[in-house]
Amino acid sequence: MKLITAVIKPFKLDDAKEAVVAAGAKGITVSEVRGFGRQGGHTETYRGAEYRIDFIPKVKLELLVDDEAVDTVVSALASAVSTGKIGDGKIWVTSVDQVVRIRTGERGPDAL
Amino acid sequence: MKLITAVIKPFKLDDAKEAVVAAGAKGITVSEVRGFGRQGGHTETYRGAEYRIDFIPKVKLELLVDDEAVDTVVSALASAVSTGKIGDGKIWVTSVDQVVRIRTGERGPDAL
Amino acid sequence: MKLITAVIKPFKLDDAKEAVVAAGAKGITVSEVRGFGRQGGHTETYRGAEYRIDFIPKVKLELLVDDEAVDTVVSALASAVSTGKIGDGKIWVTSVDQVVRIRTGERGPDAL
Amino acid sequence: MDSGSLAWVLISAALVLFMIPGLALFYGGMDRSRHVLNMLMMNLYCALVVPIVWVVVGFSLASGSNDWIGNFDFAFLKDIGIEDGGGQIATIAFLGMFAAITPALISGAVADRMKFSAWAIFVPLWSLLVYVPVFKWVYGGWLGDRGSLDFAGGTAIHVNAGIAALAAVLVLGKRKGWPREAMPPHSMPLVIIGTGILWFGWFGFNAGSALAANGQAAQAFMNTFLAAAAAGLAWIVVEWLRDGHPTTLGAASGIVAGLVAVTPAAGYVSGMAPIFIGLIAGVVCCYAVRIKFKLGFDDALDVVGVHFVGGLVGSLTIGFFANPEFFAGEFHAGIFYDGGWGLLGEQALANLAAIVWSFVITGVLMLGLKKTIGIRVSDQAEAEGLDVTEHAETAYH
Amino acid sequence: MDSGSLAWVLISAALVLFMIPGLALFYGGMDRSRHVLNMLMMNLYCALVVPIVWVVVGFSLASGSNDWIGNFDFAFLKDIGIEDGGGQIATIAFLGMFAAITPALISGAVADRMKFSAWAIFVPLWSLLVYVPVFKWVYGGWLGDRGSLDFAGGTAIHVNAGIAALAAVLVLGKRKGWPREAMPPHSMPLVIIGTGILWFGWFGFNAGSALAANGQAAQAFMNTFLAAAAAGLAWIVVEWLRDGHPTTLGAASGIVAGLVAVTPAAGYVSGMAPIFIGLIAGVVCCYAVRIKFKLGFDDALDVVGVHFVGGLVGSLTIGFFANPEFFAGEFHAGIFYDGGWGLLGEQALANLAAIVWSFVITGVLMLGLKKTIGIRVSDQAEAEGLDVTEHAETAYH
Amino acid sequence: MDSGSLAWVLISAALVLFMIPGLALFYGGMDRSRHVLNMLMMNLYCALVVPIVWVVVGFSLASGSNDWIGNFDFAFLKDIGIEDGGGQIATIAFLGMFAAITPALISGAVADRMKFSAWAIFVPLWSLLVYVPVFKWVYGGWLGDRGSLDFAGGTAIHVNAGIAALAAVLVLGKRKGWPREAMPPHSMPLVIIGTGILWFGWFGFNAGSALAANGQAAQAFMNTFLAAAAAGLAWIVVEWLRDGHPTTLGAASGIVAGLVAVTPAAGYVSGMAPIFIGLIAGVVCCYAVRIKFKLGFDDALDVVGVHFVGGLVGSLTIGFFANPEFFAGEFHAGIFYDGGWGLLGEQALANLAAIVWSFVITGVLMLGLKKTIGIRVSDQAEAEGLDVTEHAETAYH
Ligand SMILES: Nc1ncnc2c1ncn2[C@@H]1O[C@H](COP(=O)(O)OP(=O)(O)O)[C@@H](O)[C@H]1O
Ligand SMILES: Nc1ncnc2c1ncn2[C@@H]1O[C@H](COP(=O)(O)OP(=O)(O)O)[C@@H](O)[C@H]1O
Ligand SMILES: Nc1ncnc2c1ncn2[C@@H]1O[C@H](COP(=O)(O)OP(=O)(O)O)[C@@H](O)[C@H]1O
Repeated sequence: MKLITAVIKPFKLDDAKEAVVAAGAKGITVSEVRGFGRQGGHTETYRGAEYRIDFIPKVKLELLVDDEAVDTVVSALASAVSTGKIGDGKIWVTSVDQVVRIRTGERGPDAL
Repeated sequence: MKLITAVIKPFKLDDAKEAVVAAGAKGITVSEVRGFGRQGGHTETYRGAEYRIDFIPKVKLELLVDDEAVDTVVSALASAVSTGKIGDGKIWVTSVDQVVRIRTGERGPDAL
Repeated sequence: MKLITAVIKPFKLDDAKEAVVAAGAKGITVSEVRGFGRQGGHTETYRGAEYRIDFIPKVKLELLVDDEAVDTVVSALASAVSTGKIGDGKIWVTSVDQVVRIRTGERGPDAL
Repeated sequence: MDSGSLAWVLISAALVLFMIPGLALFYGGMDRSRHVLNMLMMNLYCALVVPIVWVVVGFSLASGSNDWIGNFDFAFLKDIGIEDGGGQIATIAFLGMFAAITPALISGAVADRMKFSAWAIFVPLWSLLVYVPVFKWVYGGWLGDRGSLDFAGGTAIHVNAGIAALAAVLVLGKRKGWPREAMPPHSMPLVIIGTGILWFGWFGFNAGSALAANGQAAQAFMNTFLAAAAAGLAWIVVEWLRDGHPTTLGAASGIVAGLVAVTPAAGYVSGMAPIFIGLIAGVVCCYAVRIKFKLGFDDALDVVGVHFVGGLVGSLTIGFFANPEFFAGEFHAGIFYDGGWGLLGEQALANLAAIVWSFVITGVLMLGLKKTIGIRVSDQAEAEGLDVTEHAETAYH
Repeated sequence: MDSGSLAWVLISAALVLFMIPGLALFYGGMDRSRHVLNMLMMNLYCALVVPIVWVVVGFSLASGSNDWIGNFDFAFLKDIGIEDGGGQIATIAFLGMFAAITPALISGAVADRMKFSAWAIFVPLWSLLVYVPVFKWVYGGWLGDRGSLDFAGGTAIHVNAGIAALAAVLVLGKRKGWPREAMPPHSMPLVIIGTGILWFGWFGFNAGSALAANGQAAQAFMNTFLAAAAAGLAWIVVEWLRDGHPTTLGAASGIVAGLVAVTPAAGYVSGMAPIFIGLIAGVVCCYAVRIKFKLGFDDALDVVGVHFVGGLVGSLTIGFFANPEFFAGEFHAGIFYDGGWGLLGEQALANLAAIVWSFVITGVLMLGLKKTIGIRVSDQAEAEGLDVTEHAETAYH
Repeated sequence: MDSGSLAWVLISAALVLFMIPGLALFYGGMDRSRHVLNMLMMNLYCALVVPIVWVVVGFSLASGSNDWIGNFDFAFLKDIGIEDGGGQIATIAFLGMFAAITPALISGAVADRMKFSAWAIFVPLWSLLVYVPVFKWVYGGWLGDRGSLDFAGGTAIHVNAGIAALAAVLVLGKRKGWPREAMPPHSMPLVIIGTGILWFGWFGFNAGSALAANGQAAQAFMNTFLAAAAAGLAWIVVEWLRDGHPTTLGAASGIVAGLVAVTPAAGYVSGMAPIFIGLIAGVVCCYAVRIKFKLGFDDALDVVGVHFVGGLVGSLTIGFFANPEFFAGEFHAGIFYDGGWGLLGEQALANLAAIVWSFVITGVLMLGLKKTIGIRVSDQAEAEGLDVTEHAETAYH
């Protein structure tokens, strides 16, 4: 099993959800994050003092998927959230040793 | 070393903490997340317009543990937070290459 | 490719960012988390009722880096955020199978 | 009513109305974030339904020469005009605000677990069956006639709502997880916004109760100022000595406790008396809010500890501090002004009567609702939050 | 003006000023968190620029004996002193608050996509070209002279700003993603803070419009109290029956709808009339806020559904409920008081005139701005949030 | 005092009290979230302790015929009754609010690092040693007698507290990380809630200082309205031109700067003068808040830049704009009204005297506290947040 993590632009969350569900994902865990990267941040000014804000709001998605589903889900996700503009974000995939569904105690792919 | 990640119902956080500490875990990192899965969401209504909210509040736990502690901790955690109702959440385990305790610079299992 | 995750004290975020950028990191994803560990928490009192708060505010950094950059970044990060006081936090490293830059579709090290 | 007094009564009435969202925010900030809208709604609802009930029949039943209850002569505000320059209409509006905020006080006790449908029925019934009679007894009924004093509603409002809160939670039961689970305020700044509005509005509540811009109003104003300050100070000093830290919630709670305590006394005491009343209320209420843990009733936001106990403290201290000479007033003097124990006895009796009636009728009302439509949400709804389950909303997005 | 009336007008004026941040918070809470400061700024800005415009030339143009527009006699407050005891100065300040809050109402419609530079120009121009003439026609111009009634600004303020909001959004276009994307309020507690301030302040708005502490002020006060309560109640009952849940935003919206509706009527109706006006406004506006989805115009925070429709409801119901006998007033009676259909006709005409003028001039103004400096931020700015792009700030850190 | 004036003074006093939580929220919103409760507490605490100090001895020391300091004749409000209809009691309460809010202003400067225990001692001592004497000199003492003008506390309150803030932070030292680290406001909506309350309350502060509902009150009201608007406008225009964006915090800061500046002038200027005063204050303060970066003193929330500088601007502009003819008043005319340079000289002297006394005594007081109980929390507490370490609370859960 694999864990797909994606950091995307916040307003793309709905599109992302629809795309991964269509691609067969059964669940998603989402967190509010802030990202620093090529996109650069912005400047805020309070009483004339400028503050550089390097971290901009992003949303992080975590999806546990079957090994064979990884490519489909990653592609579906990537194309759903891409705007072609800098700051679209990253997707990365890591290996998962074990998954447990708490409610039932099921383990492995059945637990997804 | 392994990283145990669990997504659970928010009101189970205290129970989870007690269970994993009893099972020998030395630390936990917690984040507020929102989850989408079989549980389904709810509908909100603002001035007569219905919005479907698919993501419901969950809490994510991350625990770094020794290889041998994984099973004990996962089982303890799973049984502590299970309510038997849909939406109880998932636990997953991934492998960790290296751990560093920042304060001391210790590495490996000592750093947990 | 590797994913470096670090849980640090919130007020060390700026130092951390500067250190890892200097060490060659191209991006960071940050989340607000709460941590439980040796540091212990604090007690809050509301209308005479004491509540034990075990989880204290921390910041979590995630950095995708090239295999060869791991050690430099980890060391730079560790020394930048260390105060020598309990609660400085952890850094851990996991292996990443694949990385995709959403904007371009690039994969692998080029996507970092 | 001359134009200056009318201006004062009108602005005072607006101030009391403002206290309702103030109270909602005070309570809402102390609540947890998944229940806060339900708390706000319980309060707002009182401001929606009670005014209608008040002008349709409540005011009429609270008036009249009978000792126990009024009649229907003024139902639908019949025959009430503005030939008098507006004084009567202004007074009825002012009193309508009082009627609206009183049941709102109770919401803090039943927080986080009561069905909104049950609350929706409870509020107008409670207004008519509990608030109106007690109000009538105290102002122009048998209790007032005997000589008991209640300037702006210590007995009629705070003791009344406070004991009703106790009856209500005894029927309703505890929140899941209480007292084991920590349930800290989700937004202290909201609590302070509420506290600020309450203190501000309370000047209208108390000094407006003179129903004129006169010396009594001015003194009631000064008393309101000083008692709140003294009680807030007392509360944080107790905390500092006892728990090690003075807290913001303590300061806010002390201010409210002082305001509650000075309410019945505001137009009858003078000089340093409000400071003593405030100090006593601050200390006593700071301890009283812990009784619920001992006795095991889940008064979520301390309506009993602050309003019942604070109201009682204020009402009884009148028995000591009432000073008719200062006001050139026709009321009984307190013990410290050579009035003897009589007034204190009347104060005790008045509160006792209010307590018994309010506790019994509220209990019966809650039991009736429990047997019929039910008063408590499901455990699942309580866990998920009443905002979503009762109102299909979430406070923060 | 005697001292009691002056006190009342001054505090009323302060209350109306307070409504501007109240409105800002009401709107800002409903907004999404990345645009909230822009919303607050659009409102605050009205309170910064309009007062200056008002005393420099606005008041003067809104006064005078001409039927259509005033002159420059009082520009820069020339010759206006305090020999009258301050009444005139107080009245000009009071009216200046009205002038300031009226364009602020429009901000809720154009939320989240309008360039602040365009808004900065729009507001003073709209005040002079739309608000001042309509105000003049209604108060001391051809519409008022014909006998139409508008106590505190139903036509001159709410219908006027409401229809201007419609014109503005038709030119401006929809927010990206509307109506597909959910755009729930980011902070309901802020909405309730705003609602509380609005209700509180509206007592000054309506009852202060008597420009004296007298019987009419008292009755206007009572009407403001009752109509808001009734409308809030009606709105949540409709929601409960129709959608399954009474909502906090519904209660707040109903209160505001009732306040809007009673505004033109406050000094002309009595008895249970405000309750009926409130009930009608609550039901009608609760349905009216959904029209935008049918017709496809993006009135972000329902300025049309609440202010235009609510104002119209209130203004037309005067045709039924106006009761000169009660006030010993010189105005036409409504249908229910044997006044016949004449008043209703005048009310319809007055609103029609205001609607046509406001819609056309606002539309032309927005089109002019669109052709010149542009009125809309870039799509990127809209996605990133106007707080950062227009104001270099973020609401929460 | 007639009933209309009494109504006006009472509501004005309530408005000034309301400014204390308003100020707390204004400051608290600008603060970082881990220190916000400490900020709220520092402000609330002033409202708890100063009223007591004021009636026990403060008012008495601030009264009397001596040129420098009063006596103990009115300690414990001895012999102060309501035979006069309440005017005296109302005035003492009104002035008590002023006494309470003045030290609260200082809290914004010492934010995020001062021990609460030190603050708890500092406030009552500062009230007695700094506020009371300066107040006495200005109102019924040597400075006022010489002819300097200060309608509602420009010198006695804003300049006084502003320079004390400077002395305090010089002793206290900088916050860790300042100015390197960004310390943006944690909640701008809180700042705007505070700003709204402050503007609203300031009408009582300034127009209430006429101590009557009369023409001077009305003009002070109008001036308060216009100066705040003009200063807010000026501030955002400067920002727009200089920094590229008009900001919400800029609008709020400008409003407050305008209110501060018009405070001493409110009852002495007329016509377009408040607009000029506001414009000057807006521009000057917008630049003044940056001085701290140049000079390196950590005045966290710009008490010096807004209150000291704004107060000074307002106080000195009186020397130009004072218009006794308009008010039929007995005071000196300003330069623009052919009064010559005399008044300006008196204004300068009065402020100089206040500045020297306040700076020196505040500095000595802070040094004394530093040497004894200590004034600064540990670095660790500063990092963790004063809410938890000083008050065992957290603002948001
Ligand atoms: N090396 C990295 N490690 C972790 N997160 C990254 C990394 N690079 C980028 N990110 C995340 O992806 C977001 C977008 O990256 P950015 O470099 O701005 O644009 P793009 O994805 O178009 O190259 C960042 O805000 C950050 O959250
Ligand atoms: N495939 C998945 N990947 C990531 N997170 C998941 C996945 N499936 C479920 N989750 C998380 O677990 C939570 C509970 O899952 P859900 O399917 O609702 O119920 P259950 O755990 O009882 O099967 C979700 O809200 C989500 O946060
Ligand atoms: N075993 C662990 N698993 C996950 N997170 C941990 C673990 N141990 C510590 N942490 C995180 O690191 C933070 C600091 O750890 P702590 O034990 O308090 O101090 P130190 O890092 O100095 O040993 C904790 O607050 C928690 O967020």
